[in-house]
Amino acid sequence: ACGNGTAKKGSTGSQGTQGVTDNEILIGHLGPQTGPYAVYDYFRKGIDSHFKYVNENGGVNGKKLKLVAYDDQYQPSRTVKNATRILQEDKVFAMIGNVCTPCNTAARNTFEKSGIPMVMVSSGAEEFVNPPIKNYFGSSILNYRVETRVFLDYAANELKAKKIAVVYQNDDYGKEGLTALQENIDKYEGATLVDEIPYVAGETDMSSQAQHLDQADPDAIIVLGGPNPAANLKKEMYKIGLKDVPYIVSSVGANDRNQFKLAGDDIWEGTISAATFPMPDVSDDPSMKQYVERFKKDYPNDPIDGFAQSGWAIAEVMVEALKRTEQGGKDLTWENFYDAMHTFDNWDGSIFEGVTFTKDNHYGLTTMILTEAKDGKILPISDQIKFDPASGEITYED
Amino acid sequence: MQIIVSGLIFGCIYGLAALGLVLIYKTTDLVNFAQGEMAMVTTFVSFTFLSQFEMGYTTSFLLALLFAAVFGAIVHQGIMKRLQSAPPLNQLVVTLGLFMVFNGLAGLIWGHKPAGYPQAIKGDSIKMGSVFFTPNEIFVMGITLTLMLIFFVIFRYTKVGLAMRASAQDIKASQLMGIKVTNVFTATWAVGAILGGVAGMMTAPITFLDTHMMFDVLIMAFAAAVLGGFLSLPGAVVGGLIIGVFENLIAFYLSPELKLVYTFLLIIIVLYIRPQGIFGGTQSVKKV
Amino acid sequence: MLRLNNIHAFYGHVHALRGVSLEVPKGKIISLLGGNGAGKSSTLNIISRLIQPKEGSYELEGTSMLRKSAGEMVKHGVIQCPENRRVFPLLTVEENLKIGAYIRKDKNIKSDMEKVFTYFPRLQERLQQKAGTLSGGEQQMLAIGRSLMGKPKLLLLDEPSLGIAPILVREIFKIIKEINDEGTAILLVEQNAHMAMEISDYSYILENGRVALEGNSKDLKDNDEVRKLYLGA
Amino acid sequence: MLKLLENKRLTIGLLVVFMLIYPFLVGNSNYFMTLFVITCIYAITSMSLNLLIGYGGQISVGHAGFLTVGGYSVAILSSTVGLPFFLALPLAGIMTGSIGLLIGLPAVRLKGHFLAVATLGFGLSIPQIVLNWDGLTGGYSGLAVTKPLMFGSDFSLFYVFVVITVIITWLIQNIVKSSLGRAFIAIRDSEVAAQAIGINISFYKTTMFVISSFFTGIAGGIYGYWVGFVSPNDFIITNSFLVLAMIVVGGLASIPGSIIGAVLFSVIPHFTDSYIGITNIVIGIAVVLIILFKPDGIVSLFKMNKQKLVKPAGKGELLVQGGEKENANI
Amino acid sequence: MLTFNDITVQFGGLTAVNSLSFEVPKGQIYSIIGPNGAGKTTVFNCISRFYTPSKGSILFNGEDLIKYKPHQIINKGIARSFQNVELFTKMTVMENLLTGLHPLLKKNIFPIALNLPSVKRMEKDARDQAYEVMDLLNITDLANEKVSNLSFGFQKMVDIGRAMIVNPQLILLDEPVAGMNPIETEKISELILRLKNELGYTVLLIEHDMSLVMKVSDAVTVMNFGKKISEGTPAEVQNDPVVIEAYLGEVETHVAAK
Ligand SMILES: Nc1ncnc2c1ncn2[C@@H]1O[C@H](COP(=O)(O)OP(=O)(O)OP(=O)(O)O)[C@@H](O)[C@H]1O
Ligand SMILES: Nc1ncnc2c1ncn2[C@@H]1O[C@H](COP(=O)(O)OP(=O)(O)OP(=O)(O)O)[C@@H](O)[C@H]1O
Ligand SMILES: CC(C)C[C@H](N)C(=O)O
Ligand SMILES: [Mg+2]
Ligand SMILES: [Mg+2]
Repeated sequence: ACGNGTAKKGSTGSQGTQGVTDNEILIGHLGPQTGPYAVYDYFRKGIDSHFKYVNENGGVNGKKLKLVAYDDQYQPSRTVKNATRILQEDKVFAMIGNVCTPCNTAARNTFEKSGIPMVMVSSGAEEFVNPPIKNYFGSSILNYRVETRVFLDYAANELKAKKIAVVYQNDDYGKEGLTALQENIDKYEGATLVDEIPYVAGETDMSSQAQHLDQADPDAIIVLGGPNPAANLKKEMYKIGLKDVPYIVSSVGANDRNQFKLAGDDIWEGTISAATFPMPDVSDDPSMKQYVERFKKDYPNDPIDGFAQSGWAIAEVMVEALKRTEQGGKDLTWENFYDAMHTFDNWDGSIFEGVTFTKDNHYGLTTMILTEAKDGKILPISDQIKFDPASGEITYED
Repeated sequence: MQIIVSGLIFGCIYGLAALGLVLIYKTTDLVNFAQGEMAMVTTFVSFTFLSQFEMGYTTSFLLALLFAAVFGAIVHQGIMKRLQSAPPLNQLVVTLGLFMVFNGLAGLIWGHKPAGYPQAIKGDSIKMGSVFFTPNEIFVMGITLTLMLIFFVIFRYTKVGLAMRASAQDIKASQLMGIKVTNVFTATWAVGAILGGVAGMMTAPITFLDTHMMFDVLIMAFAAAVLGGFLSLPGAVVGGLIIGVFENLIAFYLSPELKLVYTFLLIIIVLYIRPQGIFGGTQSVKKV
Repeated sequence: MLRLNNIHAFYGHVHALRGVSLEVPKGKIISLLGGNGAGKSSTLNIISRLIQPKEGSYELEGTSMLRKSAGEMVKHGVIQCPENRRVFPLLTVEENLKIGAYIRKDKNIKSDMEKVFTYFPRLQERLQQKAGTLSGGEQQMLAIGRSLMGKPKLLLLDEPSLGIAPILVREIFKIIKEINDEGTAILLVEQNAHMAMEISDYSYILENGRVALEGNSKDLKDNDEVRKLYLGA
Repeated sequence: MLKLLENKRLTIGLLVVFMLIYPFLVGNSNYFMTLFVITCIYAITSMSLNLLIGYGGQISVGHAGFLTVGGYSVAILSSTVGLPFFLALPLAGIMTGSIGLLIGLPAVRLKGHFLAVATLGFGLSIPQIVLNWDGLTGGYSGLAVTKPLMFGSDFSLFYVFVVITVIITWLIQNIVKSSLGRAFIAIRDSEVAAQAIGINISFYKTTMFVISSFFTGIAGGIYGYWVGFVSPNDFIITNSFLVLAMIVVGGLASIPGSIIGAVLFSVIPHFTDSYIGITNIVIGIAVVLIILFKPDGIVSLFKMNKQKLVKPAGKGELLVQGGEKENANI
Repeated sequence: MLTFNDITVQFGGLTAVNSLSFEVPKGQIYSIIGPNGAGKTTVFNCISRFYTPSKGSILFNGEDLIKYKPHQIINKGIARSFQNVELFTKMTVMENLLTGLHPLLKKNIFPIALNLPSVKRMEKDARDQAYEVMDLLNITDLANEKVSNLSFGFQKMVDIGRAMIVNPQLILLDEPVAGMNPIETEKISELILRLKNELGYTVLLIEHDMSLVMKVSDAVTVMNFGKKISEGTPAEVQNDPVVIEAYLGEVETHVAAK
């Protein structure tokens, strides 16, 4: 694609570096800032907030971080345009947390060819982490497949559910999870997927999905969807008397206390989900405390829950990576940056429970916890759960 | 059965929004694509009253409608008035422009985080036979039909209504009748905005309150209005109900992914058979 | 009651009226004649405040009207029956007549409608027909009837006999005389110069947006130029 | 400046020169070339839409749908089928054209808002259909487009697309100036009269849709080839609205107008994108203001507005005294 | 050349044309007169196929027109003008006339898109023809005016011109001089006569202006309530008491008689 042009000029391929001066490092971010998916702009706000914080505390070895961000309104066509721009006009050193799976897919060619470090795209899609791509490092949210497998484990083993129904967003976000379910369901004897119910991204009327669930009469429901549909569906179920089936929701759609407001407190109660870190109110993690007070300062009118936390978290990873790159007087080149990334071994210096990268593990977030919505809070209900890309094993600590 | 009922609810929402569109169209011969965004803004305003100033639902509701009226009037006086006799397409595109502006500003002001919005009437769902109703849903249906009837009567039987219809057909001739066309239009915009506001505040509890909550609703409302004949208020509501129910049936029995496609397929087929819409009486045969 | 003085009007770059001055005294019938594009309709539209003059003065009963809106002119009793009918095609005949009385509050609207029906029985037969589907002449009748519904003090008629059957043309001129006798002043734009001059007291002849000639209708009728150019006798 | 632009040849000449040296002006930056190509794509689309709406009076708010169809056509033809560029691109046009034919058929019976809804439905449905027809379209993840080999670099590809755009502009210009164009306008202004003088309304309405969608399809194809990737959300309903705004703001029933509109709205984001969330506001305000103050679109600025006052079109033979005479008879 | 056989047209309950029959001989100027709402324009609308009669047949050169669509009528050689002018308002006078030539022009898209010389030539000839017509109507100086900017009278002229330009065998004129003063009427009537004498058109004319009808018509049919109430030479119908009673009224006869 545009890669052709890119590779030829501008950046000097994988050897290269750009966007670094003695007192500044340019970091790029692409995502929707307006339009129907603008809620994902909180990733940027989180990043921005942490960069401000770092800069005020001396920056990275004296260099200030500058975030360059463009709005793609969740439209791949715009992303591609902005990708070449941010690469060749702004010449940023690295990208962080680009939102939107289809957009990332569209821009992948450009970025991959350029070799610019891509730190934790905001998409849990398999293609960006497995098989590992040289310059793509993990995702800011749980890998959709891994997460879903954990849910399946939980439903089948903990809840002893036999009849499991899944409601999924019919984009690759939902569909990846669905695939994971279909591939693994047989491993649990007696367990079946009684119904697979899709909905269109942005759907506001979940009543027919609720009806299907009512007819399928499952022991547990797994929802692979965003916040609104998840809340909406549970409301609809509640309305038609489907009140106490275990309700398991993808982390994308559940890690936000706002869900209580959307669905209604008693309705959201009991929802199970997964997370890469405990919610602010129940976390004792120092950097989470940092985040809360700092973000309140930078964005007083914005809620602290939701994607902003992940934004902050990946920014922490970015900063750490930059520091590690420069360790021992090495200078900021992309190659050195890659190496630095590979030194992350379940690093818990960030909000994340743990961040891990190796030459052949580019998942990044392989450590998670399960959560449950209890009286207005979202509480951890498990210890660390680890995923091993090499073996594909999921191991529970306890 | 339950499917049909929930279809009816959305149908009412579409119908409610469609009423505003038809009202403005019948009078000013213009499709107001900013209608939905104006409704969204109104709803946010009411939410501010609710959450910031902790007023009661009814007070916030009424204050918001007051705001809507002023809002609509200002938009007409400030902008649309100057386009009164411009070709409809120009006017339409201007409303598209306003759409973008309102939506963008709302985003800057209120952010993009969806918020829960209270229902007009609280209360758990009641079971009637095999179907569940919430009191709020009954309220929504009620208010839709009431508003429809009110405006139907106004248009059909009052002098003002007559003046409104005349203005839409021939501005100059209407002025020659002594009709203060501009004032009529401004009033219409105010009322249209109010209708939109009501639709908005009825929609928010279902779709949640965010800057895009009205986009799909507006599209469907437009479709509903046209399906109904675009000049007929009952048509707008009936159109809305048909679409709402059909959508749900498709979603349930056929494919939730393609419900939009099938819905518009239905609309196109209906229009192919009845190009003037269901309630659209034969447009005047052009006499030559 | 009405006086225009040196009115200039433009349509874009078309200088349509180039200094029109005319006067309509109370209770008189004034006819405004002239060829195609002379500016007759434009003059009426100036008076109805549908177009704004670039220059010149316009007084009604001594007060300038240049600030007034078209709507207000109707309130002042200045009512135009526009060229080319301009009936509301989607409204029924009855609704068209009702809207003619829009500004009126008084009770005898009904009786006035009856009166219109005595003038044009056809309208009564077609009360519920959409005006757009009426025949040309029927629409013309409706347009005239509609303007009468407004109880004009000054009635501006733009080619009322246009597309009307001969026998009815005479009817219409009778009607004009009749309402004039009831005290309504009339400014009559006509192509049927014969009859226009028959019933009018005073006539103006426009050309290229100017008053080329004016005078008592009787005298003008005998003016050879006029005979040759406008009466075709 | 405007005076200068009134000289058609000169303007066109300047434009062509500009296009040719553009890559060098921007130090053949891939981004600025992309910006330019995107502009070309919108220019073609808005010209096609203007042919339909501005000339033919047939409203469409679903043209993004045609762009998508065009894009996917080249994707499928080039990658899946493996056709060469010079076959795939025209074929994409033809495919889209035939879709246009399908839309045109009901359109023949529908007018105004009723047609608007039909086309709106089309524009909304295409992404959904593409999404769910994964087998062919790769669903959400989209499809890659194999770039034409004969021009390895985007640099030469850029020129190919510029040339194509120029040619299409010329073709459309010829069409609207011809008896065909007049037939379109006739239908717009009075269907009754149009029929009376022998214009087959159904036929020409469908023709309009086919022509319009054909060129739009090519534009979509260009997009696919340039970006090398197509996905369902590339062109959605808001893009249709945007193109509509382009032609009205640029100037209805005007080819230069379409281009001006396209350029304006493709370039605005370049300046606003780095400020969070103002792009749409700016575009919206631009739309409103321009239509308010230039109801006939931006082109009306360039129209040689001969403000000289002509005497009203009328013939006076009446001999009136003195100086009046000469203006009296002309 | 044109024969109406027992045509009936109804709108809902109302019978606009009631089993009407008449025959227009080739090369003649044939007028239809009658009170307002008699059904005259409806007759035209049947010929140009906007309305379809519920009964009867319309023969043109022996061929029934009923089976054709409105846009095919012109190719049969029938053109018309409209009672309340139907022009392409955003076009100039010239463009209106050129559009009138539509049936005669090539419409194959490919030569047009490529603007081949043949197309260029065709356009040029078309313009020349348009100018001839404008000369006939002497409105040449309005060639490039938008018709929406023309006064009603001139618009009517353009409307007639657009019908003439294709050289039809039969031309239908619906109240051509409505809104014209006697002088202009004079001009039009001469024009109509030239159409017949020099260009050999057959003319079917609807008009309320007796001076015109009496002057140019070879034959006249009088309609009332959709029925034929009288028929004959101008002189005959003019003195037919039925016609006087229903349509002319006393004074008019004498005015028209001069
Ligand atoms: N809307 C308009 N735009 C531009 N020019 C116009 C417009 N209306 C009228 N004109 C021009 O103004 C002049 C006067 O027109 P007007 O209609 O007043 O003439 P008129 O005397 O009524 O002619 P007629 O007897 O044919 O109706 C004409 O030259 C006409 O071309
Ligand atoms: N589409 C229609 N719907 C209903 N009635 C109609 C329609 N068209 C015409 N009419 C009626 O049919 C009758 C004949 O109309 P037509 O236009 O033929 O009259 P005309 O002879 O042309 O009258 P004029 O001399 O006034 O033009 C009229 O009474 C008219 O109201
Ligand atoms: C967290 C979000 C960015 C997920 C989004 N729905 C996606 O594209 O996968
Ligand atoms: Mg006039
Ligand atoms: Mg008639």
